[in-house]
Amino acid sequence: MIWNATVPFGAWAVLSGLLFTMGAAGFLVRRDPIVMFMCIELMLNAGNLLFVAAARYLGVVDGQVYVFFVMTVAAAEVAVGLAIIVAIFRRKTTIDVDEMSEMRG
Amino acid sequence: MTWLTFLIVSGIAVIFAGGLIFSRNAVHGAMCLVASFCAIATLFLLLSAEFIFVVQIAVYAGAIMVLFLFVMMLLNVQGQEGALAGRAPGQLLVALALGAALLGQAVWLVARGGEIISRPARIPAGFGSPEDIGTALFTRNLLPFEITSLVLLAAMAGAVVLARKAGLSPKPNGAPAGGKPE
Amino acid sequence: MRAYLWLIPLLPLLGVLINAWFGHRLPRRVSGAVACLVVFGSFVLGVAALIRLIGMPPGQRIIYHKLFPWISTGGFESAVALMYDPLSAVMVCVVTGVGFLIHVYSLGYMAHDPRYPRFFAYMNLFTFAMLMLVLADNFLLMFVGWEGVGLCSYLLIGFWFERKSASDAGMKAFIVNRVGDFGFLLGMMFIFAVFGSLRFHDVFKQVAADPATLTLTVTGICLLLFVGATGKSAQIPLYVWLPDAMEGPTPVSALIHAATMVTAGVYMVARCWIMFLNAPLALTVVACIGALTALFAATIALVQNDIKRVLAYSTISQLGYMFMACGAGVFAAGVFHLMTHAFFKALLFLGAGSVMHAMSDDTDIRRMGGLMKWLPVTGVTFWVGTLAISGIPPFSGFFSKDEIIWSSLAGPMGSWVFWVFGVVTAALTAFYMARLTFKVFHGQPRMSGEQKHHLHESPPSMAWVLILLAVGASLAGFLNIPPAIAHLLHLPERWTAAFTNFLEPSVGTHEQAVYLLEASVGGSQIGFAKLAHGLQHNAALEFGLMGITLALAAGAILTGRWMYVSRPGTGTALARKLPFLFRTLQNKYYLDEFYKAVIVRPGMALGNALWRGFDVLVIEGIVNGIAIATAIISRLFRVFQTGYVRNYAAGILAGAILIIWVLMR
Amino acid sequence: MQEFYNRSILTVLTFLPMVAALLILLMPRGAVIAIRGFALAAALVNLALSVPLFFLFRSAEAGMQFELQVPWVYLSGQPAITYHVGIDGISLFMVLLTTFLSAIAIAGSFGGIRTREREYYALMLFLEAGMAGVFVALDLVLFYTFWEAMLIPMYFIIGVWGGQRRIYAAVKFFLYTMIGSLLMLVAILVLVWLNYQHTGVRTFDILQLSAVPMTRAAQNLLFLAFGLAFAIKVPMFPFHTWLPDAHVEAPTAGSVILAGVLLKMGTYGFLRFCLPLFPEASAAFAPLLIALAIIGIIYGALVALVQPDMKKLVAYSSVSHLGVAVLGIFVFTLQGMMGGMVQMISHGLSTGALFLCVGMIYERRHTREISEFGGIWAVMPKYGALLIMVTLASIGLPFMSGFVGEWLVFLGSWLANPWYAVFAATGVILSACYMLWMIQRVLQGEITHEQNRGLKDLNLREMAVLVPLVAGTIWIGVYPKPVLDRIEPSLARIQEIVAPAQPFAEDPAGPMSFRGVRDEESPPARTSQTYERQVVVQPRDSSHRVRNDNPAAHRVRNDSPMSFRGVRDEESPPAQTSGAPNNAPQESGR
Repeated sequence: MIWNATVPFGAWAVLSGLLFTMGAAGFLVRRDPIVMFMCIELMLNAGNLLFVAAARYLGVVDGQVYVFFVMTVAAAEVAVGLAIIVAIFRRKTTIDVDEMSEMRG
Repeated sequence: MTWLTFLIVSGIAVIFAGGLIFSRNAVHGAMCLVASFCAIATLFLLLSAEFIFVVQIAVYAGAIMVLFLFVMMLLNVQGQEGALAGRAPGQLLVALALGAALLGQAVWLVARGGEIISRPARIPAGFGSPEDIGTALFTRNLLPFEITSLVLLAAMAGAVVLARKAGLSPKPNGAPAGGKPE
Repeated sequence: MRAYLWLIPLLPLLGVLINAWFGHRLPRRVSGAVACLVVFGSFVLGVAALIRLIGMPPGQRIIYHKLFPWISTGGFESAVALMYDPLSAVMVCVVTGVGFLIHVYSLGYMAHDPRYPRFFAYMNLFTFAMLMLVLADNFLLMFVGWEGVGLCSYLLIGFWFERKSASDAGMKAFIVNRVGDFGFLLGMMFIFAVFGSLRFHDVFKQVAADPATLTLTVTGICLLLFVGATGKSAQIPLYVWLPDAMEGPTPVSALIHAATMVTAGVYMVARCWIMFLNAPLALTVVACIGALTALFAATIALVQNDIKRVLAYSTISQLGYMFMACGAGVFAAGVFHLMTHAFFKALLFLGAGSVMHAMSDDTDIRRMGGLMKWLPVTGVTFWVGTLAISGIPPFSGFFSKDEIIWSSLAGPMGSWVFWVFGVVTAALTAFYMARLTFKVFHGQPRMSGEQKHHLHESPPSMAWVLILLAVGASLAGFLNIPPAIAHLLHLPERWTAAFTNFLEPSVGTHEQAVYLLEASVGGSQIGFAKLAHGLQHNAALEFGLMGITLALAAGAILTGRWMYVSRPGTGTALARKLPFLFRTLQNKYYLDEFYKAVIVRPGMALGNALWRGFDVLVIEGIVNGIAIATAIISRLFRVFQTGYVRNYAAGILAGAILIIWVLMR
Repeated sequence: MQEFYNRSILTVLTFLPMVAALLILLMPRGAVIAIRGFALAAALVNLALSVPLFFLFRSAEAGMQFELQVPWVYLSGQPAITYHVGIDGISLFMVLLTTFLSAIAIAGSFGGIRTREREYYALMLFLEAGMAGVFVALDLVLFYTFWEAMLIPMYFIIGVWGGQRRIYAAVKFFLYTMIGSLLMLVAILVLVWLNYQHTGVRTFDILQLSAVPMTRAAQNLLFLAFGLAFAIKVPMFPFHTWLPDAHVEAPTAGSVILAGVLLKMGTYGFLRFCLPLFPEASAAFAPLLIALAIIGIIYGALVALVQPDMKKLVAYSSVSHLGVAVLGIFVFTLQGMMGGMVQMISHGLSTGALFLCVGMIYERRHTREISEFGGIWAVMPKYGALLIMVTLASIGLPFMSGFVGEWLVFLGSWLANPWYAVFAATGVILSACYMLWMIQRVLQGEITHEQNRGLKDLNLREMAVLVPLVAGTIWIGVYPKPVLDRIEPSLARIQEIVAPAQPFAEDPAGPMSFRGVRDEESPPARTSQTYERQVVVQPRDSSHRVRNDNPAAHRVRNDSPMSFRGVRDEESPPAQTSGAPNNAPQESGR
């Protein structure tokens, strides 16, 4: 029965695409920067997932190594992002993204 | 790795991701995200990447989400804004359209996929083990490793500078700068 | 002998350097003395060279001296080289002789001027340039002298540059001369294009060698050169600068605008006699312009009230005579009149100078009268000048002017028309000179009491110069006694037409002229000027016509005396009767206004139109337009910078999708 | 020692000012006297080093001298870009003009420059290095680098020390020249690529690039690209509007260098690049450029007539004078090209002096409006005398350098086509008008403005700056032979290449470019068009003077019996004097 057949790589690709899209959509919709960061984390995770899946289906361990690199980038990004949010919050009480548009051209 | 387990676990991950997006309260969102990360971790397990599974739980769920929660607590965000109460309705439409386009492309690519790998390759015993990853990391990918260390250094420096209370540099008259943000 | 030929022009140059460099440090007397001695030195050298020239056999009377190569590229060769032949000998002696006298005169005249050394520096510079002009052995070096004298006349006319009228006159002189030089320049280029060299020797050899084929090009060349001559010698179209040049100090007017510079045109035409004889059309143009200018200027001189303006127009008229003589093919007569004119016109100008000196620089003859009492020497010498210019024997004017009038009829290209012009102008000349002399020196004194009080005879340095010039004016005529009179008085062979014979190698004889004219295309009959063969030896006709001119001249002087001494009012009465004629003559036929309206004002307008219109509007418009356009376009793109983070994110995502889409296909 | 001098002099002349500039930048800002002294010393040393060039220059040769070639950049093994420097008759005087005018300009700017002296003198020395580089470079890349490098200091000199609208003027100057030179860069690359395609040799060396076979369209385009860059620089008629702005806003010394040397790069470029590299295209476009030149002459003069500002007047007069130079170059007669060359040198001297004069009264009265002055000759006699001499030099009075240049150009253009000379020579009249009118309104007349009464006359330094320039014009005017002899061989070579080049004889159908075809039956005189440095192109007759046998002057026939002196020969009636001998009067020292 189909249920116990092995899953093709395509399935993982679709799953990863889905997660990535949800993260992107979430980022565009929400106004709260923290949630936006979380969405970014989600997108990064989707990437990781695809890496690991590819490593597994191709039998090459390097895929998993790249996960580490993605993680460090994620960590760095969160650190700096949150620091920015904290700095912004200190200047202006709200942290609503739309208020901060002084950089208008 | 059968369709059943795959669908169950991925379903959990997707549902909790949706929870993050539609959560009214940021903290709820964070919790959903943690759950999603754990689901993804289990997926890694299914893909016989045990070490990554552990790292995922430790780093993402453990460190990053804790950081998020910590910042949320610091800024005591009450989640004033409604999930989708974005002022610009058009914004929502654009997001959905782009999301759909992206997903469509992903699916179309997979469908066209050419020689899609239907079956996972034979893998040696210690495939996902730390030794295996360690050797790969410190031989073939040494340069990226060093570069990531630089990235982290930069991030740390940035975070320290940004988070420092503005105006802490000693005033000409030597008195420590006042605490309040100018 | 050749050795110190180059000293003649170098001495004045030395004088210039001394006066220009150390002038203000030297005491006045020394700097004046240096200037005069230098010119006298050149005069002595010139005369010595002249004597040596006379010693040489007639055919070989040329001394060459090449100093150094000047401009030589490809086929074009030109050197700074001097040539001393009879024609340039005459010119050098006139320039340095009369020049020296005028330098001495200006010692006294300019005594009180603050910029005394600078004046003498300019005068020496002028002498240097004039000597280069007459001693040059090729057209280019002559052009150097040509523009040099133009420059010096600019500097000297505008010497008292504080006066706006003086600096205007100076600039006008230079620019009108420059128009003439433009023609001369083109003529030189034409010569080189046709003959491959600018040396007189080479050019004239080629013209003489083959007169027939070259006539058309040579006519072109001669007309262009003549444009230069009219510019320099103030003939019809380009004479407007000479009357205004009277703004300069009087010695300047005497030296430059009477004796030397203005004769440069006549010298050039005489120098290129072979080319002009090879171009009958050009020759006739010269004669016509000469005749017209003579009559035209004489009529204007009738009504002028400024003593120097009358003399200026008289100079233009006499120059017209010289050109008429050359145009008739008798260059020797033209050059002879040039020499005698230098004497008596310089005399008249210096006389006018001493009158002005006495009348404390007032030049209006209506406020003069009866000055003979106070200025006897000036008066007598002025009378000598007047008689000379009117052509009364035994004064030099009679011999030279009568020779011209006769040769304008009997010359190779002479004709009755020129003769009539000559005689009428002679009468007019006699009349306006008589009017001038009577008004100034005779009749009741009309000057203001205060001026009368200052009337004094000019100092010895000026008086002696006047006397010397008067002697020159009266004796110069005997140098060239026409053959008809010589036979009458059975004079020895050497004395008949001595001047013409002396000049013959460098300006050609009647026979040579006839030979060349017949050989050139277009032959001898150009309009009314015909090749006169037979008249050369018809003594009776010559005496008859001479008699007529003499009678007219004497009559004019007597009517002058009657109008201005015995019945002083008649002059103004006549003027009232013919108001229109009087006003046109008074305003010099409105030529100045015409030039200003037709050339000066449109030129400026064009300049403005080109500058404000084309330069600023068109070109700047385009350039700045491009700049503004880029600014506008860049403002369009600013709209995309909304400042909302999410817009940028959407942009990034859309970009990603687009890339994937492209890669997908 | 001689050999070392020959090899290294050009490099030293180019880089010594650069080194001096760097040293100046290291000096403390306050030590103004030291900075000025050092800058002047550097410029004078450079000048002193360049003077032997004039004497050691072998005037008989047409090829490059004082050469140095060092491989610099290898493209796939071949030394494509080389540090190749050398000068021939044309660039010799340009280098001398550069060193001479730079020294004069630096000395002249002691009075006028009061702020940021250190940077100013450093920039001036950089400028000198850039200019010298342009004139000695024989490698297209080297040339282009110096061509662009020279722009930068000039931009800052105008932009920082200039007048009110200096920013606008500096930007306009920079962009105008930049656009032109970008086109040139493209043309250089195309040229090198074409050469590579044909000969398989990648080289940027000018001497080897002169025989590049290419189709007619290609040569036209390349000529236009190079031509536009140089036309903007000259400046030729339609592209001249940057010059008045740049001059008016530039400080005095900047104007001197801008007018004295920078403008010559355009005409030098035409002579060095456009004519030898693209002879057929030059012949094709010659009438156009001649027309533009003549328009430039008359247009420049007319507009100068009505300028209220002295510097603008002198700027437009430069447009007019350089129109004469370009006319001289494009009439392709040897006299014309020599005249153009001398005109370039004399314009450098006379206009440099003119700008210094204008600068001097600007320093005293801080205004350049002509109406502000009047009658200052009485107050400043020395200044008046020098200004008049300089004006006469720029009008082209004989025995001054302007005349030599203009006469040869007009003569050359008359030989090409009399109408060119007629229209161009009207410039002589117009230049007299606007110059003398300016002199009258400035020097002569009553002193109308009270401030003019107190003006001080020239001090020793100002005299020391002006007198050498005036002396230069008089020297070239009176005895131009040494200058002409050195220029002639190199120009004769270029004239030989350009003159016979018909503007595009029929383009052969075959792939062979027309140049290839024409070579077989082209006269032996041009067997090889590259500048063989060693082999002289054709064995010259004994005298190195190239006989420009101008066709019209063939009429010397001595066969007729009558020598012009002895007109009275057999057939004419016996005159009283004896027949003249036929021999020419004794010539002395012919």
